[in-house]
Amino acid sequence: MEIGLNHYLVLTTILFAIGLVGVMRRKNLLMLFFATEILLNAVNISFAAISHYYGDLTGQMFAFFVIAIAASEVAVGLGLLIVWHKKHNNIDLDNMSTMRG
Amino acid sequence: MLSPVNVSIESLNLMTLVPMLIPIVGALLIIVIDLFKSGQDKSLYVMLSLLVLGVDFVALMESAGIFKQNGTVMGVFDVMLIDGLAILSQFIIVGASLLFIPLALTHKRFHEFSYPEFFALFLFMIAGFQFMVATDNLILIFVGLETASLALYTLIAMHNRDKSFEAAVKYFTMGALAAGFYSFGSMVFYALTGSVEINQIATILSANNYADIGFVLVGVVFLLASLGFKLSMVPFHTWTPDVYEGSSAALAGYMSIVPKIAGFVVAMRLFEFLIHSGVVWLEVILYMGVVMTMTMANIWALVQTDVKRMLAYSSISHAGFVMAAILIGTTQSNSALFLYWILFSFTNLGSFSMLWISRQKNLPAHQQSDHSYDKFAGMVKTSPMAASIMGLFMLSLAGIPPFALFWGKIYMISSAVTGGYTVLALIMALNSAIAGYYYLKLIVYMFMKDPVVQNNGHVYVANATLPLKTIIGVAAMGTIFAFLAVNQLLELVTVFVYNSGY
Amino acid sequence: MLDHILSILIFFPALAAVLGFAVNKNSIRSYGVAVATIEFVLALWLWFAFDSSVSGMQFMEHIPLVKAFGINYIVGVDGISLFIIILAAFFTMIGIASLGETKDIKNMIVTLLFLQMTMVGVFAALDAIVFYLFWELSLVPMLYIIGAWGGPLRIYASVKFFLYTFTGSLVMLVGMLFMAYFYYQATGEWSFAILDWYRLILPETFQKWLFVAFFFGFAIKVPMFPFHTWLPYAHGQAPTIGSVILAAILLKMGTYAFIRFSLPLFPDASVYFMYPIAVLAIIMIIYTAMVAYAQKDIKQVVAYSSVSHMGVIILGIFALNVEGITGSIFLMIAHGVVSGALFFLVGVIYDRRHTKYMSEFGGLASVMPRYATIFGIMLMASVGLPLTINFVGEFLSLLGFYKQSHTLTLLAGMAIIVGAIYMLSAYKKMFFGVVTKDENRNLPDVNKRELVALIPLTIITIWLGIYPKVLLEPINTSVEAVVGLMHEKSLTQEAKSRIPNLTKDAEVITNSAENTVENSTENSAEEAH
Amino acid sequence: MELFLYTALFSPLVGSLFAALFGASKKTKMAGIIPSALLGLSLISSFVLLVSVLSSGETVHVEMMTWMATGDLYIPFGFVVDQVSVTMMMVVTLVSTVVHVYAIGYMDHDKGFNRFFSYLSAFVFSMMVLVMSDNFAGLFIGWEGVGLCSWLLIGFWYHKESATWAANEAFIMNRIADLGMLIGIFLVYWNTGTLQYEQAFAIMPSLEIDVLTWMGIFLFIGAMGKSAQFPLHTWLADAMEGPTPVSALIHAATMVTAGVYLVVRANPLYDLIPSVGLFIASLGAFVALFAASMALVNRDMKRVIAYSTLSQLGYMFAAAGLGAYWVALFHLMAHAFFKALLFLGAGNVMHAMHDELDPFKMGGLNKVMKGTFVMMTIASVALAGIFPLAGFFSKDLILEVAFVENHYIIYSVLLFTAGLTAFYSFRLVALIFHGEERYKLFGIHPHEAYKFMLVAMSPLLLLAIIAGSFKMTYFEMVTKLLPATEYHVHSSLTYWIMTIGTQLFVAFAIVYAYKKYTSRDIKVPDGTSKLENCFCYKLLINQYYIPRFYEDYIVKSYRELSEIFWTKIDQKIVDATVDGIANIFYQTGERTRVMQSGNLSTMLKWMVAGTVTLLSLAVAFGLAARYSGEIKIFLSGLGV
Amino acid sequence: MFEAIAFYLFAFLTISMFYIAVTTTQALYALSALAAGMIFISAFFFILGADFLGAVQIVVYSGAVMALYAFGMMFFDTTREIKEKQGNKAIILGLSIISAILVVVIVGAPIIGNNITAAYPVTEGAGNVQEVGMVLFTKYLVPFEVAAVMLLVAMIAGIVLAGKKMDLSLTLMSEAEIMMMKEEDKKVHL
Repeated sequence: MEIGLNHYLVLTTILFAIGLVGVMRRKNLLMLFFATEILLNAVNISFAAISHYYGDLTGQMFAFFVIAIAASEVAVGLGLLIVWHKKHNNIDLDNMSTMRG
Repeated sequence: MLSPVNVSIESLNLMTLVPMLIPIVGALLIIVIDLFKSGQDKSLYVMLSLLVLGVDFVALMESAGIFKQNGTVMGVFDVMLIDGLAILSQFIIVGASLLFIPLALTHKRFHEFSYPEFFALFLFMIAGFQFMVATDNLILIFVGLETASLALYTLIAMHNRDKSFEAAVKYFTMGALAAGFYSFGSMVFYALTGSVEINQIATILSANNYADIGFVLVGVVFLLASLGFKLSMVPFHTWTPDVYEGSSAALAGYMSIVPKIAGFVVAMRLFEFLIHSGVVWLEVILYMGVVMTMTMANIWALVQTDVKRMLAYSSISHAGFVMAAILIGTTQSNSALFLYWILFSFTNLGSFSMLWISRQKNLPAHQQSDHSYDKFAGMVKTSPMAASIMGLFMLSLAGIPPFALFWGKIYMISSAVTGGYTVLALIMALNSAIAGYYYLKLIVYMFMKDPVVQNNGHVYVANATLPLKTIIGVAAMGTIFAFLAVNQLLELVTVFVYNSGY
Repeated sequence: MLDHILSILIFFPALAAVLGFAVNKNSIRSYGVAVATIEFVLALWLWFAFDSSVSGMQFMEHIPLVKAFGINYIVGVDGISLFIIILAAFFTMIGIASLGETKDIKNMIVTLLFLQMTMVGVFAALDAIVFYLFWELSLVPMLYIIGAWGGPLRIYASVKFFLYTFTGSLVMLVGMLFMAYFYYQATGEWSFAILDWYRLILPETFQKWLFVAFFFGFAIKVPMFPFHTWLPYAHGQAPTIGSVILAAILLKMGTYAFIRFSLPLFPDASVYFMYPIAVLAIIMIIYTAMVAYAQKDIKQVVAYSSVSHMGVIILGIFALNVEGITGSIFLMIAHGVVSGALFFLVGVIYDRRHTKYMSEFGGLASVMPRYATIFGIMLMASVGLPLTINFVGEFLSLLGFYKQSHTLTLLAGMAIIVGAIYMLSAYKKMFFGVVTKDENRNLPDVNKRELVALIPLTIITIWLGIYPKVLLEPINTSVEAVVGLMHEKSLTQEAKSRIPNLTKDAEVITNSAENTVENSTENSAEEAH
Repeated sequence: MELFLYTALFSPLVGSLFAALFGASKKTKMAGIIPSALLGLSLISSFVLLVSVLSSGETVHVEMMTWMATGDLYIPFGFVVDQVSVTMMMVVTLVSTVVHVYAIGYMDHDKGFNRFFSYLSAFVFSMMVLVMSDNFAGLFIGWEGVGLCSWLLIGFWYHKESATWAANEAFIMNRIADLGMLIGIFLVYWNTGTLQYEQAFAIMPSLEIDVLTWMGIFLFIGAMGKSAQFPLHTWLADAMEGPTPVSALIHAATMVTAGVYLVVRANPLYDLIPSVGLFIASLGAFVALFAASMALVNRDMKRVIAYSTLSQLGYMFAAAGLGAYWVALFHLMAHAFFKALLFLGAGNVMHAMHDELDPFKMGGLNKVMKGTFVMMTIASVALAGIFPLAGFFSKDLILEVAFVENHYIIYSVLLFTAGLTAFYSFRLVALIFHGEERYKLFGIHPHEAYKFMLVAMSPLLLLAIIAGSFKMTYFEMVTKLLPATEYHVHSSLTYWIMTIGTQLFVAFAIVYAYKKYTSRDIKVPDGTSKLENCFCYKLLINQYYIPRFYEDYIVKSYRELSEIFWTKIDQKIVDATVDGIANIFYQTGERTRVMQSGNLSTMLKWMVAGTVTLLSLAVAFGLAARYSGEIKIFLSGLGV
Repeated sequence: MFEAIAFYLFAFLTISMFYIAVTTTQALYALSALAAGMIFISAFFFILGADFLGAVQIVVYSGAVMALYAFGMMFFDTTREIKEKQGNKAIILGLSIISAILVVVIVGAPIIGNNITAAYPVTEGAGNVQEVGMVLFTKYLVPFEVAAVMLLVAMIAGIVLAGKKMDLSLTLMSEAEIMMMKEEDKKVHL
């Protein structure tokens, strides 16, 4: 029952897939952002795991920066969300298709 | 126990950071100025940005000089990588920005330019792109990319119209997904090699003789998806037309140049070693991607009714065309990429600027979009000069000699020929023919149709001011007289690319 | 001045066009005529200064353009291109002079002057890229002329014209890039200079592929069957001046390019593809002539007749001997004059009646006798009556091809029959019979302005029909050089036997042919330093 | 002598250009008189040349200037006056001078008077070029030139649909033959390296017989067109739409004989290929009979004469084909005189009858038109070949040739035809000048032509009578150039039997025709009589249905095929393919643009889908790479 | 053994939390599930000896990110059930399952490569935070600073988008209206 790197990789993949499902099925913008957070977090697990198994700190660095990036994305994403909500009073994706073709 | 590290300042090569630091400092300066005295006119910030970018340009020339002497320079714990690609792409980034920023001095008032934050974010974005191209560390690429992207989303949204918010949201969301892909891809490569530096990855992979080809491919797929998003390769391109339509014409033009060249440099660093080490799959996939991107984008551009959307698709197609360089992967093709992009930036910025000066605050009557083809009907009758210049840009985009893009085009196709990609060369040529149709369509509208009633021609220059006209003049001159500069450019580009080992 | 006369010829009209923007609308016609006359006089000067005993390029100029990629601005003329350049200058001159009431006349004249630059440029260019440059650029003014002054379908016609030709020439561009690459492989240097390429002997397979690539570009321009369908639209919709220049000069670019590129670069492939191309040419001749017979619109008749005649030119080129090629070059000029004149004539009647349907006319011979006479002369020239300009070309072309194939020439010779059928029946419909329509009863005969164009053309038609020697001599000298080069370069036995060896009978000529290549490279080398 | 040569050649051209100056203006007598005078000059010059050639036997050969020269090809404008060409020159200038003078009167009331003389003189010039040229290319210039003038003159009354149609028909038919001629010329050039008669003929004996045969055939095809031999004969009858002087000059005396001239000129060639010669002779004999048969029933005066011309051309070809070139040329000459006379006479009748052509509507005109009556009768006698008129000497000679050469079939055909000739000629004379004055039914008041027209015709009359007496002089002259074969029937008994028999046969035919057509009960046929409904009559009156065959199966199908080519192939296939390709792209765009639905969710799905596709490809590739060994084993197990 | 138990436990928990987060129709549920999932992820970090990362994860996500989200949710009516029109579920399901399977297929295979040497090896005896600090401020100094810039950008962006009056369009307002607006601004500040 030794937990190897592959276990973590598989876990990451599953979580990533869940994130993808979220990205695809969510029509509510806020919920959609949740899903993108899941994607990034899923990858972070692997980074930490690889870092652990290789005894190398780079993975942790990467994970650290990914967290930072996720945080910044949230800020910008929320800003956009708020603006949109102020104007349209909803955050439904389906209302967001004035441009097409 | 951790031992203290001794680092000498010289070994850090802090010079490598200077070109990126300049815009950051400039941005901070702008924010500080606003802090002390708000409500300043936009011209102040425009000129400040111009100055900062000018200084940046000089700094780049300095690093170019150093590169010519010493070759590739690593700096700051080998994170920074100043090679020919980095310098060339930074030149394009800063140069295009220099051409872009005066476009803020419009005749009409637009929301975004009332805020100094716009200019600060703009400069931050440039810094982000510069970091992105000046390193082969996947982490720094990621961080630089996100810095630039986040700023760009905001810039788009600041245009403050429904469409621009929609565009920003779309871009942002897809960007977040692409970021997920990027991190996943990096993770796979890290898992494979224990390194996040492209050079290292290449070395280790070839030392292993690509034993884990499956892993490599998974990593490539995710990185390809995320870079494909940035470079708007089919089918990751879907954001492009909407985002271009939603943002102001000037910014759309800018977006068609700068983020892409940054993306190209990263793609070049990432994929070229893979192609050269015989990852056939990637070659096939890139081949398909290039052909799809060129062809499909062209085909979609055919059916557009709005000029800006048409130009959006056209720039997708041009990006696909240039992507071929990475597939071919010879020194000639990589030089062609830069040559093409330099020439393209003049023409494309020019044509978007032409749309920009014809921009009105509200939608024109009876029209669905800002720049529908109908708006340009009979333009030659009312403002012949503007029509001629727009026609010139269209001809250049179509690749009619002797205008700028033609030279890029032949050099690119020639590189396909020399690289042994005959069929690709033919496809590239035929795609130019398809593209001819939609560029021609605008010319047809401008020169051969009768103007809509009550159009006195003012509409085409409604937004024009001297700075804007100057920029268009510069772009037009660059487009017409490109043939005088091609030789120098080509020699320069080839030296830089060749000495960087690409 | 003579050293740069070609550059002057090329860029003078363009400069004049730019300055023309500043000329007042009412004076623009005089300005245009003046500029075009100066250009024509310069072209004549070129002719007088031209040494017709030299087979190589003359008045060469050489300026590096993109040195790193071997692109240079090289221009020069030989007997092959000289007269087409003069013809271009001539047609622009009389075209502008006889321009009728036109809206936006300023734009028209400026466009025509730009067009002239590209036309002269194409025929003077000795660097493939410069050639391509003018070749493509020539599409733009023509697009504008058709699209802005054309008939109801003008946009469709102009776009079709542009895209079709553009597509073909892009394929050709790929071929050129390949050619340059082969040159690079052979010598280690990039070069697009045609004279450099002449020295390159390619393996037969390469020749075939490249021949095909170039063929697409040229064939669409000519236009060869089955790539000809843009032409009727373009002619049908274009204004008179557009049709005239399109037929007289622009179509010749394709056939000229065959002689300049395809034959000397790919002699073996030329021999290999001779029969297929001859078959295409024969289809062009007979099939298009029949289609012309079915037309109801007189302009379409002339348009299809153009295609038919171009078939004979192609056939002459692929005779691969001196007689045939000389004949086809002469026929290019002849066809330029005659079809140009025919389009002028159609324009005359169109200006009066605003219709081109033959059924609208009838009995015009009694109403407009002078018009009928000139039309008749041009008609006879078009069907290739001896002592008119066309006959010389057609005779020599067919004569030349007869050496290659008897049966095919017999079929191609049908040209003189089918040509007579559609032309005569068209003439009959328009000019013979009694006047049935009242509108036609009082049509004015040709006026002075129209005669300005028509009289010189008539004179040329007959003069060169009787005394073609002035043209044939210089053409012959240059063609002999080309044929000699082809024979020398050819690899296969087949090609050696198909392409006559001139050394046997004319030691001197081949020597000078070799000198041409060497001289020109020396020249270029000198100028490069 | 060169001066005379150039005078003879170019004075018609000057005349033509002079008349052309007045082309668009009102009728002026000068436009007729000056060209006629210039033609007279040409006639005199020709005569001087003839005398010179006769006396000294020297030929004049000049090279005016280079026409075409390229590669090995060298074609000058060269002219030669030798025994053959001077004969032709005489015939041409003489007949044309007469016709010109005649036409001044004939065309008196025509609006296109000036134009007419311009065309007519141009024709003479072309004909002179044709006969005087010293090379094939020059011959071809004249060849096409006379074709052009023929087109202009047939279609002279261009407001008439039938005239313009006939003009075009003539031109196009000639063009068909000209193609053969052209090919023949190419053959000559590529095999001999020159187009000069002298050099080319000198080289020919060394060539292979196959090549020579083809040469002969193709050149003869050219001759067939111009001389309206079967199957290209239909244009000649239709060409009668032109003014009658034109018919006399072009379609009887000169142009149509150009084919014979060509064969005579190319005698060194045809001597080498007797098989082709035999074919020519057979065709000639056939055409002689064929045309004569059509002349039997035709109800158009001019057409009857035209068929007669055709028939006589057949005689000439028969002679030429059998190698009796000088005989052919002699008959050509003699025929020119009496046939032109006949036509001009017919012109007078037409004038008198207000352009009525049906001889059944005439009758009894001898009372009003004495002069014309005499002339036409004598011409007809000459045509019939009654001693001692011109026709006897030339035509009988041909019969002798056929007999002597042992081609009895040809001989008998020609003999039979001679009878037919006599019959239809006098059928015509009888119908026009004798019998009931049927024209009165139609209210026509005929009158004799101008005096000077009759005077103008008189030289022809004279020559038609006495031309036979020149036979020996002529023989002496031309045999310097042509093979001097004399044709003598071996026993004089046979000769006399033949000659007298022929004369009797012909005379019988004449008498029969007279008897039949002078009777008082000749009515204007109305299509009810038994004769008119019999098959033979219908066959003949419809010209063996050949024109209709051409119309229905060639002209019509050509027109329909053209229509199909245009509407179906050019528009529906060739052009539609091009547009179709463009449309495919456009439609693909229209169809797939829905991919860009503008919905963010869809866009994200696309991105994921793209990635997944790439992933599956990657997995497939990765698995294939990993298990490549196993796959190979598996595939080899399958026998791949 | 402990490690395995912990791994499977937390794996189960994260998967179920994230699953809830992407499938629930209640915004609050989703938010809570997401927060919980983030915390559980930090557990992995601790298991893997990345203490610093674990701490950051908890601080940033559970603290900052969730606070931000909660802040954002105040704008929206969170009690209302969120109705999402679902398009073609098969596509979504299919794509995600295929991708998961594909990646698992490949990723599940052991990595063969053996040339991996740690560039920045974990030093024995030093705490994770120390090590991280060491690397972060030498090798990754530049990315770190750029990340700072990025956060600054994000901050400015947030302010611009949410704070400034993006609901008013300066583009479309007349000069006078803008002047009035500015006057009002000043009054508020005073």
